[in-house]
Amino acid sequence: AGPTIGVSWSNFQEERWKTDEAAIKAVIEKAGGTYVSADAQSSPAKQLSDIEALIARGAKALIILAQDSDAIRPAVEKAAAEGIPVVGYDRLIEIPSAFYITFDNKEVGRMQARAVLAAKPKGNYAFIKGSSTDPNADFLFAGQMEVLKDAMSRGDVKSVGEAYTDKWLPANAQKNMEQILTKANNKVDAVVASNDGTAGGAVAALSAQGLAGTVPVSGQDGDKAALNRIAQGTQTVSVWKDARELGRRAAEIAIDLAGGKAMKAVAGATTFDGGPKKQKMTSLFLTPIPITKDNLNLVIDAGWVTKDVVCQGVKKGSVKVCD
Amino acid sequence: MRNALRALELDLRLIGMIGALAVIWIGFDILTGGAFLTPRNLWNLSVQAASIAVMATGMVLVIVTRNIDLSVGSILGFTGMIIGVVQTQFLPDLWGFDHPLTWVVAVLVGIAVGGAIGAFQGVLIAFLGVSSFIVSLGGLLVWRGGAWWVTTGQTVAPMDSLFKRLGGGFEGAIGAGPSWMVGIAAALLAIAVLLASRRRRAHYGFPVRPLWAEGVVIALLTAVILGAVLVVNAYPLPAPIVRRMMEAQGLATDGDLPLIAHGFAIPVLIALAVGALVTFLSSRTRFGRYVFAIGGNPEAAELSGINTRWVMVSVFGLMGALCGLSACIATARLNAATNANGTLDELYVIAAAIIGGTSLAGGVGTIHGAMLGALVMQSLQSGMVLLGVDTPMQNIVVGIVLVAAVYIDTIYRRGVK
Amino acid sequence: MRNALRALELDLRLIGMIGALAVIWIGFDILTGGAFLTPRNLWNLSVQAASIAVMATGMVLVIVTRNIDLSVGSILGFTGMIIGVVQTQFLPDLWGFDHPLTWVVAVLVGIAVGGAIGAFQGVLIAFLGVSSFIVSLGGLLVWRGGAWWVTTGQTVAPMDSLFKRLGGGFEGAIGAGPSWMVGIAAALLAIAVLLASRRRRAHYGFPVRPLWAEGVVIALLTAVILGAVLVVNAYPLPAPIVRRMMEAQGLATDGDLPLIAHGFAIPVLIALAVGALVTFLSSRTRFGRYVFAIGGNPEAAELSGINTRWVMVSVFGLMGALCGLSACIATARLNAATNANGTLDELYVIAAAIIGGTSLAGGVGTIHGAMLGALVMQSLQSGMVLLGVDTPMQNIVVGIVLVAAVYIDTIYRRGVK
Amino acid sequence: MNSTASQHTGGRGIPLVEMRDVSIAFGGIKAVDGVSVDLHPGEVVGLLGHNGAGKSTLIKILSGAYPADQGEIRINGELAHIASPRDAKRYGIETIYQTLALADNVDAAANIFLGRERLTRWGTLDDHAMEAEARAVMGRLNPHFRRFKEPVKALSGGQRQSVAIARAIHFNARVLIMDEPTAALGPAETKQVGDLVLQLKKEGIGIFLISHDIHDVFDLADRVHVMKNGKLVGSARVSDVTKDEVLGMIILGKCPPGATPGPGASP
Amino acid sequence: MNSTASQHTGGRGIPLVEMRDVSIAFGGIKAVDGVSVDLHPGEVVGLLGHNGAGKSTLIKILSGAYPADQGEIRINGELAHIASPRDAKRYGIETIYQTLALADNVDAAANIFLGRERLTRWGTLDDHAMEAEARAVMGRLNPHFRRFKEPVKALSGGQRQSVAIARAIHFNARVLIMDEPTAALGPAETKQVGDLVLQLKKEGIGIFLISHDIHDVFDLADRVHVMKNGKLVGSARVSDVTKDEVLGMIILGKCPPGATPGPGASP
Ligand SMILES: Nc1ncnc2c1ncn2[C@@H]1O[C@H](COP(=O)(O)OP(=O)(O)OP(=O)(O)O)[C@@H](O)[C@H]1O
Ligand SMILES: Nc1ncnc2c1ncn2[C@@H]1O[C@H](COP(=O)(O)OP(=O)(O)OP(=O)(O)O)[C@@H](O)[C@H]1O
Ligand SMILES: O[C@@H]1[C@@H](O)[C@H](O)OC[C@H]1O
Ligand SMILES: [Mg+2]
Ligand SMILES: [Mg+2]
Repeated sequence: AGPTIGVSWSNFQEERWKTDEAAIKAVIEKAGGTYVSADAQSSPAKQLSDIEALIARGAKALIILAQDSDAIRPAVEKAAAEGIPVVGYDRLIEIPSAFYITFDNKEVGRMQARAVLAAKPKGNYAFIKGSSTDPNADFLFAGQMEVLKDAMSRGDVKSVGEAYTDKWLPANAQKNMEQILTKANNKVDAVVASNDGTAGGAVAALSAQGLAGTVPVSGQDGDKAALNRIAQGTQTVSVWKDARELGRRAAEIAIDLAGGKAMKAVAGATTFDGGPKKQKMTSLFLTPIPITKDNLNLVIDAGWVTKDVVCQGVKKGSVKVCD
Repeated sequence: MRNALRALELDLRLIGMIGALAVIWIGFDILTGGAFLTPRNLWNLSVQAASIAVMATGMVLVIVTRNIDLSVGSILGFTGMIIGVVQTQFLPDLWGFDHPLTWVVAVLVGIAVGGAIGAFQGVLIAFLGVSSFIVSLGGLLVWRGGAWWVTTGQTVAPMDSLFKRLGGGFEGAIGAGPSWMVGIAAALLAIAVLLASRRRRAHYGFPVRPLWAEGVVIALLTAVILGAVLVVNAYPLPAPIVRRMMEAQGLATDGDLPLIAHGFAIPVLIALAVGALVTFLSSRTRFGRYVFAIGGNPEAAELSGINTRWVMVSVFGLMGALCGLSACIATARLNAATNANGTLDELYVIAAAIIGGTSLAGGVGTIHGAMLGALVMQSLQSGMVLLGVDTPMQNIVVGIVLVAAVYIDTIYRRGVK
Repeated sequence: MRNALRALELDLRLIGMIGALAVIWIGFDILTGGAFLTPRNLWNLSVQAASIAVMATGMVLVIVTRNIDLSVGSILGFTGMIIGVVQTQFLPDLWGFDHPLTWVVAVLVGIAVGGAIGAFQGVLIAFLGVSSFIVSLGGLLVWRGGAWWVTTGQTVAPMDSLFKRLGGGFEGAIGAGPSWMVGIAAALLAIAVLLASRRRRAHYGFPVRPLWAEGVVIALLTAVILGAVLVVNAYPLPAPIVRRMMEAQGLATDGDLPLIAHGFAIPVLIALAVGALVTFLSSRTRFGRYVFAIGGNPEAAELSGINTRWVMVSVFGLMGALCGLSACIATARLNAATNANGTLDELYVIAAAIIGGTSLAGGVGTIHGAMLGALVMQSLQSGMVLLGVDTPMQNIVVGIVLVAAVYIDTIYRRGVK
Repeated sequence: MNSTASQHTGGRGIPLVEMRDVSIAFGGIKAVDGVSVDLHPGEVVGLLGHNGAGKSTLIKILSGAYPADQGEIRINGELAHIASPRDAKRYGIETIYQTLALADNVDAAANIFLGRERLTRWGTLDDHAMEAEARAVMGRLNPHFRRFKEPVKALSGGQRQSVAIARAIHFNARVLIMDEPTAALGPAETKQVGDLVLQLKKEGIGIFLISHDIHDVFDLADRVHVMKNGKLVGSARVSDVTKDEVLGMIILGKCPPGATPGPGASP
Repeated sequence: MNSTASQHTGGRGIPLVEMRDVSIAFGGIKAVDGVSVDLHPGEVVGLLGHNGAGKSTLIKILSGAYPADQGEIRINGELAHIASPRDAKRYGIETIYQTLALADNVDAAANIFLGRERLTRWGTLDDHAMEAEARAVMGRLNPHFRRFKEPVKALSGGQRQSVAIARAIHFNARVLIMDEPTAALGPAETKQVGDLVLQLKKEGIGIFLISHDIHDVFDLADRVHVMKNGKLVGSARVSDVTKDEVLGMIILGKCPPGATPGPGASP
């Protein structure tokens, strides 16, 4: 039989994590191992307890989606003390003893901004940021600003409002978007939203002003509802991080490490020291793909969604893949 | 002057709250340079507050009976997912997309599921004697997990096109003419109720308000109602929508576009109707009388022969049904059912009830107060975003203003005594 | 049999709760195939519950006075950030890193800041007459925002190396020998208190427990305390750590490694000490008497000449100070101060108090009950993870078991009457 | 016990209420211990005893507030199952509790009609009709009373007691239990209640009257039951005993010759 | 008013308590309306009146429970500022409230000593000493009482009243206010309280006694003040008036020749 692998999730609210989980689980079970998991419900403290329990449960390797990249430290140290390898999943855990596998969040932010900028090179921009307590929200925003910096200093792009979205809740994003529209008297030409949930809220607010479809909106995660919006034309881009690929690779690496393989020996591993603490991390980066109207076939072909989900209610002739 | 006020027999708490709300509104209007007190912002505000306001009416009854319900946000999330699946997957399989009855079935299912959940929790509380805090904390966990289960976390969207109207937006506004009709009907009804009660009191020889005072009250009431109509009718549909509508009818759109008013938003009308209904329930029916009696003295209520357990089950059932209704509004408004919908709503709903004068010690509370409370909370939040304050700072300001608003209300009432 | 039980004069509620806890523990142990009732898991469990347990003792007093404090999680978050900044930025500037007094100053600052915040909120509640729900809801928003402000959201890490011990982990465990000393001292103290009280009662000619019953109680107590020592001493340090320690001392590590025990964890000792202190405050001092009297009948307390306002301020001040202490534990345990620290803790803390038999109606509650309540909550959460139940399903099961556990307790007490 | 009691009432047939050998304990203390009492239609029976003797607890068993640990209750000779106040009301038993049991946050009319509200033809509360009736009944009991819009919490002690009395007498009871109904009442108000008791008695209602005022009891009651420390000391027709003898029963537990001794009589 | 009252007490010097022209209104209704009363050391003054007359409200102003809207209070001739029960206690004013004002969730001893707990030499509560004292004082008032470990919520009406009385008398009061102290007490317990009043009187304590039992008042009081609808009907020495005359004052507001009329006397 294979090893027991413990997975600690930070929360389960976004749609994508279920996909990640399925991929991880499949690999572990195929190897004859056991999948054990815990959901920290956005609490760093609970995540530490969870990991202690996973170790007690006999985990031989851990995959950790960190809620807080610093506060996760004692858990990782504890695992190290017990000789248990750790894979930092999706979010950076800057401890060299942990393996880091992710899609670059700054890059995601850049992709979002690029797609929106391509659609509206000039105009008033609104920023619907992520949760103020999630460090990823700031990475994403930083990536977005990197791309827009020049256009903003030229005066082509002007920010008419930015707001964090408490708990990443779509309903909060909607309220914030409504207020920004009110303040700007509808003179909003583009919306950079940080994920698909918040994009959904923003689109709902735009459509109440008849602006949905004319104002570009970004997102990430490839949520099914978002892909449908892309087909309908109300959302411009969803940066797709193929969670199945990430999950599969993470599980394989965890199994390898549990079997005593050295981190350096993982296929494709590189060294990364671009984190805030400049630690040398053994890492593996997967490439996110921006999905727009023009490459929707990618997600369908990859089996991520079915065509009828993407194309539900789409007018004939408007999107190629749906015809 | 004081005597004149007394003759009007106005609800002093209500006036205090309206005063606090006025201070907040005017304050924001000044700070935002006049962006707050616009028809558009007031319209938005009322729509944003609708779903919390609906639940707050039920929470008043729950708290009046000395209980609490922490599970409302999770019930909203769970029923929202059910409603979403029913209208996007179940019913379309049965009778295709955009069937005219889809929205009706979805709403009924939402109310029924919410009501059943609430009643079930009520049974645990009333018959097993487990404290409502624990039962509803359990509910908070269970139904939030349940919301995830329905579609294993996937967002369900978009909603049925008729159903969507329940959430507001331009399709969910009834337009200028109907708004006038609703306004006038409401004013007439209110006047009729006032006069009928006056006649009954006179019939029994009880003291009644002096005629001039009655006149003033009627005038005030009519002014408020028709003022609301004026406001919602002063918020025109945005140009792109008007253009699209005219194009759809084959009209030319190159000249000046006509101004078409939003009128009342459907979710706001729903909230007002719920407010009226629950007010009626709580003040004009046996059920309401029992709710307050239980809150005043649970043992006395039991000793009076009231079946207090069934009253409790009904209160929680009603609360659950209202969560189901709010789930319709929230889901329609977002045009999507997400498993996180309603997260933290319990806090806002309870806060609305308490700002509105409901006492956690039980026995005291008004429905209109809770609805105003919901408006206060929403005004604070929306005003902050209009001001462009950062989220963490927003929290700080909202927290301070919240306490200040309730304090103003407190001293006002103490002053009048 | 029933008479024998009565002669023991044990706290029936306590027994009910211990029973519920035993059911949960044994249930989990069977379901996890013996992974639950291991020294290791019990040790972890107790550390995990410590920070909530500390705050729950204060929450009992708050709820007993018919109030509520929703701000505890945010106060913890805010003071945690302050503590973090003090020890990583402020003090090192002053006297360098890892100064032996750094941790002391950090703890004192945490307690002082928390206490000041709590007392300030208490003043608003007691002197301005704003309901504690509103004030502490405001506090929840304000201090959470404040936690963000301290470092504009950035996590502060790592903590001072001595401070870190307050959070447990292998550096934060006192080892086998000291654990025995603590255990024996505690047992002797408990016996001395029991006997002194017996002597006093006899002196006044009041009825006392029969001697055999006194003996049984003493034996039980000693068994529990020394049992706890045995458990914590049966949890050895992990091998790599032992090896590292031996290497540091220049010992050979190629033979069989010795077994070095964890012993009591410092945060657990802190929690137990706080429990003893607050129990003492609430049952042996005027302050505690007044807290309960206010809860039983606030007007009567005021009419008796008690300065009820200052009592309220003290209760909230104590609650705040305990939040500051919990912030030390939580921050030390995470070895990081994050602005999200303590999020949702208010719910767990209140739940712990209520599971422990504190009544939201006021006047009733015990400290040890609340600490057991914290343990129940934590057992449910850890047990679920141990069971490896699917993540979203965990919430559902925790919710159900929570209600069931409280129900068992309810019927047990009803049965005994 | 019952047979001796009915001898006393002179074989007036089946009693309206009969409590036989009723006991209840609270955490080891027997508040009521094997007590048997009875009551006939149109009869006023005084229940006497020192403070804490168990009078209120005994009648709370009859009114459905407490379930008895032991013993049985018969109404018109038939075994009655009284598990809740609702059951008691179904048997026509109305109670004025010593603690008054008022809902403090609602007004006098709402309290008087609690559980038996008057409805309009649309099924809504007819507050005006209830207020009118409340004014009528309160007018008889306490003519100074004006505060009909106030929650009863704001009323004086005597006003509250009047509300509690009004609630019990306003509906057609067959058995009326009055637990110290005039303790807080002024002289005029007390007299009103006395007159009322005599009138209800005439209408054939059976009344249990608990009172510490021995004069009142002798003026109003046909028989008395005396309790001491949870046990029945004895029962007597008021015509067969003197006030001092009854005082002796209450304070010393000594049963005079004119009374039938119960299990609690001191030897 | 005051000058006439002190005429009545026969110029016994400065009164211990003097309330002058005191008024208070609740939402438009004047519960106490321009009332002046006084009390001398070692004197028992009865306060009489129908239900809702304003007696309890008047004395609650003296005990610091309500702030007066108007009027002044003098203690030993000096203006007193009584803004809270704490202030009143500082002046040596102890009160037995009609509502008893007990903390229902703690036991008899805790209630008796509430706010004045006995402490051990380490500053902790000396529960044993308090229980011992409580047993002694309760033993005098209510010899059947045993339930010292029970929260007072579980006590009978009379037992609760005994606790409230014990609390007020156990500390050295200079002024004792008793608002219907024996309403719930049995005959033996009532007699104990009567004896106690006489003894305290002998010790020079001034006592305001509110009671509806005119016989009791005549037995114990030196003077009476009668209130009606919030106003003072009049004051009289009990030796100067008959019980029927006082009843007339209470019910009709008619001031007899032996009494000094107040503003509330009917013409
Ligand atoms: N709910 C309860 N829990 C515990 N003990 C109780 C309870 N109710 C009453 N008792 C006890 O039972 C005994 C009888 O009380 P009960 O109220 O019946 O007395 P009573 O005869 O009505 O006295 P009183 O004349 O003072 O009203 C008392 O000792 C009292 O303390
Ligand atoms: N807190 C209050 N709020 C409103 N009205 C009150 C309040 N307290 C008393 N009242 C009213 O004031 C009047 C006087 O009440 P008070 O209690 O002083 O009467 P009392 O003379 O003591 O009567 P009783 O003999 O019935 O005890 C009553 O009409 C009562 O309803
Ligand atoms: O994928 C996103 C994740 O990176 C972020 O941390 O949380 C929100 C998700 O949508
Ligand atoms: Mg009684
Ligand atoms: Mg009174």
